[in-house]
Amino acid sequence: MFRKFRKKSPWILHYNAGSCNGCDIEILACISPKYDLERFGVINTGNPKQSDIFLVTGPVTFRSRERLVELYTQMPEPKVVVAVGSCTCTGGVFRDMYNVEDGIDRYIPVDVYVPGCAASPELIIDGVVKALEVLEKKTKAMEKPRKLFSEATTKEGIVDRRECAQKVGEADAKDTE
Amino acid sequence: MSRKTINIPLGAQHISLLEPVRFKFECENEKIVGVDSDVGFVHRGVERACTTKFKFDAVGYVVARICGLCAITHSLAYTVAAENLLGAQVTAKAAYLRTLLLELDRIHSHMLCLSHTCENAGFEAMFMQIMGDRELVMEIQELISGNRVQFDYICIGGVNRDITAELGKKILENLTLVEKKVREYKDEFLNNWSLSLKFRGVGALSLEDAYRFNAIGPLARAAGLQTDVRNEMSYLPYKEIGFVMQMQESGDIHARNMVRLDEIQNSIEMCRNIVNGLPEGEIITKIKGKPQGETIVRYEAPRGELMYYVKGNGSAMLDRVRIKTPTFSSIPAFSEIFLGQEYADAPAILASFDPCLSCTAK
Amino acid sequence: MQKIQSSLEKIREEIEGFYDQKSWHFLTLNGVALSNEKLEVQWIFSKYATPDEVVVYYIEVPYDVEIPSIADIIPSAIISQRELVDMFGIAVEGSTKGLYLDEDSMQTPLKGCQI
Amino acid sequence: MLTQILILSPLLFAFAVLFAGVRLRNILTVVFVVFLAGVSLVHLLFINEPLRYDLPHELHTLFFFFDALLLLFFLYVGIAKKDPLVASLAASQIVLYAAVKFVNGAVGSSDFLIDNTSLMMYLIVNIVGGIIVIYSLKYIESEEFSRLKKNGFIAVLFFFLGVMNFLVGTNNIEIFFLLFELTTLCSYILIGYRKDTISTQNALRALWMNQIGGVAILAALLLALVSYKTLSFDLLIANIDTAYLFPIVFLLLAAFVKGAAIPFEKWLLGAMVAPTPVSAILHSATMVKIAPFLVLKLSPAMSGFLSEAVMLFGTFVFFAASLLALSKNYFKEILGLSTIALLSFMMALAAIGTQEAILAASILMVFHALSKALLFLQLGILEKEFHLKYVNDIESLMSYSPLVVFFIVFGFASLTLPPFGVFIGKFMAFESFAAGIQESPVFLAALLFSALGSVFLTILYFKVLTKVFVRDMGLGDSKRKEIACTYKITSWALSVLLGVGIVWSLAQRLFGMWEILIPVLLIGVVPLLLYVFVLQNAQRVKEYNCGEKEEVVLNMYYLHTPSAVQKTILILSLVFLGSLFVGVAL
Amino acid sequence: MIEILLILLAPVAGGLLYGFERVVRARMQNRQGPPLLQPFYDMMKLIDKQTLIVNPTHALLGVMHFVALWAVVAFTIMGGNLLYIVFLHLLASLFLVLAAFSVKSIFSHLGANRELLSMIAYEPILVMFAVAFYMLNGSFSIDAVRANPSALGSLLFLFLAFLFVVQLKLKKSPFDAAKAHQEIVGGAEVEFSGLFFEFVYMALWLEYVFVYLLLMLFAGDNILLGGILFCVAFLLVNLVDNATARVRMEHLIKIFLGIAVSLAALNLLGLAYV
Repeated sequence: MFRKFRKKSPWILHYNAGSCNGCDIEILACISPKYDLERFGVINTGNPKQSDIFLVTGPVTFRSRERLVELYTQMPEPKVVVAVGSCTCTGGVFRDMYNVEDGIDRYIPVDVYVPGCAASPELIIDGVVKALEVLEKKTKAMEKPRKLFSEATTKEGIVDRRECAQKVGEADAKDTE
Repeated sequence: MSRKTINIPLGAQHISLLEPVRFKFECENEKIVGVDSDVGFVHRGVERACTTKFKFDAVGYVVARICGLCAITHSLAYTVAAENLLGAQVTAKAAYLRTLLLELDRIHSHMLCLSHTCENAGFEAMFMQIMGDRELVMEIQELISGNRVQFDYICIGGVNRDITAELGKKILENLTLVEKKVREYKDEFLNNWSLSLKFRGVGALSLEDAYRFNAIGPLARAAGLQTDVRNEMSYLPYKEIGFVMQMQESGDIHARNMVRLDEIQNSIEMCRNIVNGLPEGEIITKIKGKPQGETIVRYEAPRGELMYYVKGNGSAMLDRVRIKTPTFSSIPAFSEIFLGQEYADAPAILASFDPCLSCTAK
Repeated sequence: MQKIQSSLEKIREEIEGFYDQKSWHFLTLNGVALSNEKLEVQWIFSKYATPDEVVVYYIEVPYDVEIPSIADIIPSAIISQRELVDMFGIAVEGSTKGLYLDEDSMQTPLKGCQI
Repeated sequence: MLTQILILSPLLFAFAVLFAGVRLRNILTVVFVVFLAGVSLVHLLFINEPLRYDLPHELHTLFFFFDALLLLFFLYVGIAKKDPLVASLAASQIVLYAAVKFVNGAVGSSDFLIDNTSLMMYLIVNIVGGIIVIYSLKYIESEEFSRLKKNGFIAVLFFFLGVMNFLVGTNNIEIFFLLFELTTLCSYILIGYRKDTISTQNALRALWMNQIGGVAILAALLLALVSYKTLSFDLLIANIDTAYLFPIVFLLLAAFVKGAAIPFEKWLLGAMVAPTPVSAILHSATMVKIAPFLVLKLSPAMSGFLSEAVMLFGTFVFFAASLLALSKNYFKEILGLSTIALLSFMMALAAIGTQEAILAASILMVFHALSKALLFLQLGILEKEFHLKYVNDIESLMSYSPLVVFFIVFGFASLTLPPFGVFIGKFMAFESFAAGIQESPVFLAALLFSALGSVFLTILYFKVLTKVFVRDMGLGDSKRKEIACTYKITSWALSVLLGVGIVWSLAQRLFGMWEILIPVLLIGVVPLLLYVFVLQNAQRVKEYNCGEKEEVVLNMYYLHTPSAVQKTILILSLVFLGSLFVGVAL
Repeated sequence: MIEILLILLAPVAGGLLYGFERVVRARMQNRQGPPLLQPFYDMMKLIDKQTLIVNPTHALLGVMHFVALWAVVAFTIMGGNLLYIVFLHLLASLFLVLAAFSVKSIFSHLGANRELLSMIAYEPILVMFAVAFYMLNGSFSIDAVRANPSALGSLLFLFLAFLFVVQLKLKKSPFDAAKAHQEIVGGAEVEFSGLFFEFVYMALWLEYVFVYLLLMLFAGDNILLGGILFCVAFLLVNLVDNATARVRMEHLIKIFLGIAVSLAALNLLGLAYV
C-alpha cells in the first residue's frame, strides 16, 4: 500500500568515489532552479540513513571503495543505486589505471547506469526518474545481501555482476514459487 | 586532568563536500586546534597512464579528465607543452578562442565556488540564484564546444570548433545578463549583514603567511600577494584583451569572494573583447613530429597556478608528465588557516578555498 | 627554463641561499625516472611578476638514498615531498608514505622505466 | 518529648556506636536510623500547631561552657595549624561572645519553637541523613583505617544528626550560635578526616569561612540584645523595626556563609574536593539546608528593600553558580556548584515571603535534598567501584552498570523535569516572580536571572548525561559489574522517595492531574510499549561517521567562562552583599 | 469535542503547513518546488522503509520527543497553563537532545549541544511571553488569553521578540545553527532512519503548529487578527530565511540575549509601569 509513495519522495545521497567532479557539478546543477530536482520531491540529504537513491560518480578508487560500501550498507532498504557518468559505469577513461577499480558495480549492485562524460543534468534527471520506477518495484527478496557477497567472485577475483544478477533472479523465482 | 578535545570529521562523505576529502578537526568545544587532512581519495594514477597507456596526442584529452571544473586549463597546459616540444605555433585566432573558453570556464567555476560558499554558509537562496544564473554561462559553453563540462575543445595545433557570428551575438547577450547579475551579487556580498558575520574576518590568511606558504590564485590575491600567472606568461594574448589583476587586502572569506567577483567582471570584459576583436584565420594548424626534450608550462586555472612538466623522448609515448595542480600546493596553507576557527565556519572556509580534490590527487 | 645541477649534499644549502620568499615562488618538487636505477629530482621555482622565468635545481640520485627535506625553509614543500615518497618509493627526510596510496602499499607507480 | 528523642538519642547513640564491633555496629545503625526516621514521621503527623519548650537554666550554663570550649578549640586549631584567619576569627568571636555575655539582660521567649519548617527539616535530616549514614557503613568499610576510626566516623555522623535536629528546633539565638558552631566543627572533622594535605587545607578553609558566619551571628545577637533586648528569634521577628534591620542582615550573612553563596562558595567546593564523599553528601544534601531554613525563619521580618535585595542576590548567585559550573569537568564540583545555585534560589524564594513562594522554597528544599543525595551516592559508587571521578571518563558506563546510569539519569531528571518535585518548586517560583513584577522591577531581574540560571543548570545536567548515555555498540554484558547491596538499597530508597513525591504532589493538587500524569505516561508507558512491539526485531546499524570506520572521539563540551566574567561575578556578588548593609543603614 | 478533533488533526495541519512552506520557499528561489502534499509522501515512504536503529534508547527517545510535543500541542489547544506548556515544551526538546546524546556519533552530539545552547537563547523569551500574559490576565491560563481582546498593542515588543523565537524553533536561517545541514548534517536527527526518523520529522510539523498557536495568542479572542498575524509572520519568516546566511551559535546567543530578551524585558516593564 505504501509502495506507491516511494516514488514520490526519493531522497538522494551523493558520493564521489573518485570522479573528475564534472558529474558532481552537474548533480549540483540539477538542484539549481533551471532543472529543480525538488519538483519530484528530491532532497539532497547527504545522510545515508535517510536516503533512498544513492548517486555515485567516479571509477571507485582504491581508497574510496570501503567508504562506498560502508555508506551503502548504512542505507535502509529499499534503496536504488544510480551510477552517474561513464567512468562510474565501466571505469571509462580511467579503466585499468593502477589505483582504480573499474566501475562501482564491482562493489555494490547498480540499478541504473547513466552514461556520459560528463553526464548532463537532463540525463541525470532521466536516470533518477528511472531509478524511481526501480524503487517502486523493489521487493524485499531483491535486497538480500547474498547479491553482494555470496558467489560474487570469479576465479580471477573479479566480480561478474551480470552473472550474479542472474543467479539472484533465479532465487527470486524459486521464492515466489 | 583528563582529555579535553573532540575530533570532528569532515568527510570523506559529507553534505558540504562535492568531492571526497577528509579533514579531521581536533576541537575544543567547536574551536579548531588541530587539523589532519587526507586528500588522496581521488587518486587514480593519471600521471602514469599518460606515459604508459596513451600516445602523446591523446594525453590532452586524458588530462582533461583529471578535473571537470578546470578541464580546459589542463588540456590547454598540456597542449601548449606538447606544442613547445614539437616546436609548433598556433594561429592568433586559435589562441583567442582558447582564451575565450578559458575565461568562460573561469566565470562558471568562480560562480560555482561563490554559490557553494553561500550554501555552506547556510544561505540557500543565494546558492539557488547563483546556480541559476550560472546556467547562462553553461549555455554559451555548450554552444561553443558542444558539451557542458568536459569540452575537449583544445587540440594540438589549435581548437576543434569555430564560432559563428550569431553565436558571437548570443555570447555577448548572455554575458551582459551575467554582468548585471554579478553586480547584484557584489551588492549582496558587500551589504548583507548575516553574510558579513559569516565571512568577514573569518578564515583569514595574512600576507606574511601567503608568502610563507607560497599561496596561489585567489587565495593569494585576497591576501594581497600579487601573483597571477596570466601576468607572468606570454603564450596567450592577455595583454591585448584587457587583463587586470584583481587584489584585496584582508585575506578572509569575504576578500576571496570579492576577488572572485572582480575576476568574473574582468573575465566578462575580456570575453567581450575577444568576441569583438576576433582575428581572421584558421583555427587549426597541422603539426607533424614527435615530442622531444623537456618543458615547463604554467597557466592560471580558476584556483591558481597550474604547472605541467612534460618530457618527451622522440617517440609517441612520453617520458614523464608531471602535473602540479593549484589545490595541491595550497593544502599546507589550508591547514594553517583552519587553526583557531570555529568548526561552524569550516565548511564555508573550505568552500571559499574552492578546493579541487580530483585535481590534487590526479 | 634555467636548469642548475646540484648534488645530494649541497642541495639544501643551495636552495637556502637562493630562495627568497618575497621574490621566488616555490612551484613543486618533481621526480623523473631516468632509468631503473636512477632518478632526477627537481626543485622548481618561478619568479613573481616576471614572465616565463623558471629556475630548476636538480640532482641525479639512485633510488636508495634519502633526499633532504626543505620543509623548514619552505613549509609548503611538505606535501610534494610526501608525493615523491608515494610515487617513487624513495625516502625523503621526515616524510611518510600514505598521501595517495595506502601506508602499507607496495606500489611505486612511477619508479623506473615504465614502458 | 519526641523532639527530645530526636535530639538526644543520636548523641547517645554516637557514643554507643564508637565501641561496637563491625556487625553489631551495622545492625544497630540500620535499626536506629529506621527508628529516627519513624520518629520524625510521627512528629510530622502529631504536631499540628507550633510547639514551645523551655530548657532548664542549668543547661544554659552548660551551653556557655561548651561555647567557650569550642571557641578556644578553634583558637587552638588556628594557632597550632598556623592559620591566621582561623585564629583571628576565633579570637574575634571570643571577644564578641564575651560582649554578649556582658550585655545580657534580655527578655527571653521559649527556647524551643517547633513550627512547620522545623518539621520539614526533621524529615530531611533524619530520612535523607539516615540513608546517607547507612550508605556510609559500606563506604567506610573499604577505607584503610582502624576500626575505632571507622566507628568514629559513624559516630560523628550521628552526632551531626543530633546537632542538626537540635538546631532546627531552637528559638534562642545564643543556642543557635552554639549549634551553628558545632556543625562547623562537624564539617571541620569530616572534611579533614583523611588528614592528608588537601583535606587539612580544605578543612581549615571551611573552618574560617564558617566562622565568618559565627561572627555574623554574634554580631546579630549583640545588636538584638542592645536594641531589641531579646535573644529569641520569634520576639526579634515580631518586634522588628523596619528602620533598624541590622540583626536580620547579620543573620542573613550567616545564612549566606552556610549556604556557600558566591563569595563564600570555596568552602563547600573544598568539601567536595576532599576525598570523603560521605561528608560531601551530608554537606550538600542536609547541612547546607540550614541556610534556606534560616532565611525561611527570618522571612516574616523581611519586607520591601531587604526582601527584594536578598531575592536579587539569591537569583544572581543562582545564575552565576550555574554559569560557572558549565565549565567544570570534576563530577563533584559540578554537583557542588549546582547545589550552591539551588540553595541561593531557595533563599531568594524564602526572601519573597509570600505564601506561595515559601511553599515553593519548602518543596525545593525537600526534593533537592532527595535528588542531590541520590546523585552524590552514585558519585561515591563511581569512585569506589569504578574509580571514576571526572565526567569525561564515565563513557560507556551504560555497558558496565546500567543501574548506576539509571540512578544518575533519574537523579538529574528529578532535578529538572516535570512531574518531579524540584520542577514543581521551580514552577511555583516562576509564578511568584511573575506575580511580583507589578510591584517592583527587581522581580523582572530575578525572573530573568532564574530563567537563564535554570536553562544553564539544565544544560549542565545534560552535559553530564552526554557521557553517561553514550553506548558502545559492540560491548555485550561481559563487562557488567554488580554494585554492592548497601549501595543499591540506599539508592533505591531515595528513588522511591522521589516517586512518593510525585504521588504527594498529585494528592496536594499542586497541579492538575493531567499535567502530572502525562509526563509520567510519557516517561513510563510509551517506551515500554514501543520496546515490546517494535524494537525487539529491529536491525542494528552503525553510526554515521562520514563513511569512515574509525572510532570517534567524543568529549564533553566546555562552556568556558572567561576570567573577566568570573571576576565580574565575584565583584558583583560583593557589591550585592555590601549594598545589603548600605541599604539597610540608609 | 472539536478540541479533541483539532488535537488529532494537529500533525496533519503541521504537515500541510510545512508542505506549503516548502512551495513558498521554492517560489521565492525561482523554482517550481515540490507538490503541496510532499511531506505526506515522505511520511508514507518512511513508514515503508526498513527499520534500522543504532540502539533502542536512541529510537525510543525520538518517539518520546514526538509524543511529548503532541502533548504540548494538546495542552495548548485545550487552553492549559501557559507556563506549564513552556516547560513541557522544554521537556519535549530535551528528549530529542537526550536521544542525540545516546549514540556515539559526533554530528549528533554537536547538534544536541547546539540545541542545548539555543535553549539559553529562547527559553527566557518564552518565560517572559508567559509572564506577560499573566500580567495582563492575572493567570497563566490560555483560555483566559483567548477570552480577552487582543493585547497586541501593549505587547508589540514582545511580539517582535517572539518572531525571533519562531525563526529559531522552525530552524530557519539565520537561526538554524542547531540543524545546520551543511555543517553537521542535520544535527540531532542525523542517526534516525525509517520509521523512527518519521517521528522526528513529524515532530517538526508539530513544532510548526505549536509555535504558530502561541503566536496567535497575541490576537486574543479576535480570530481574524489571528489569521492576519499568522500570515504576516509566515511570510516574514520565509523572507528572512531567504535573505540571510546562518549565524554562528555564539552570535545567535548574543543576538537573542542582546536584542530579543531586552525587547521582551522592556515590554514587561512597560506593562507594569506605563
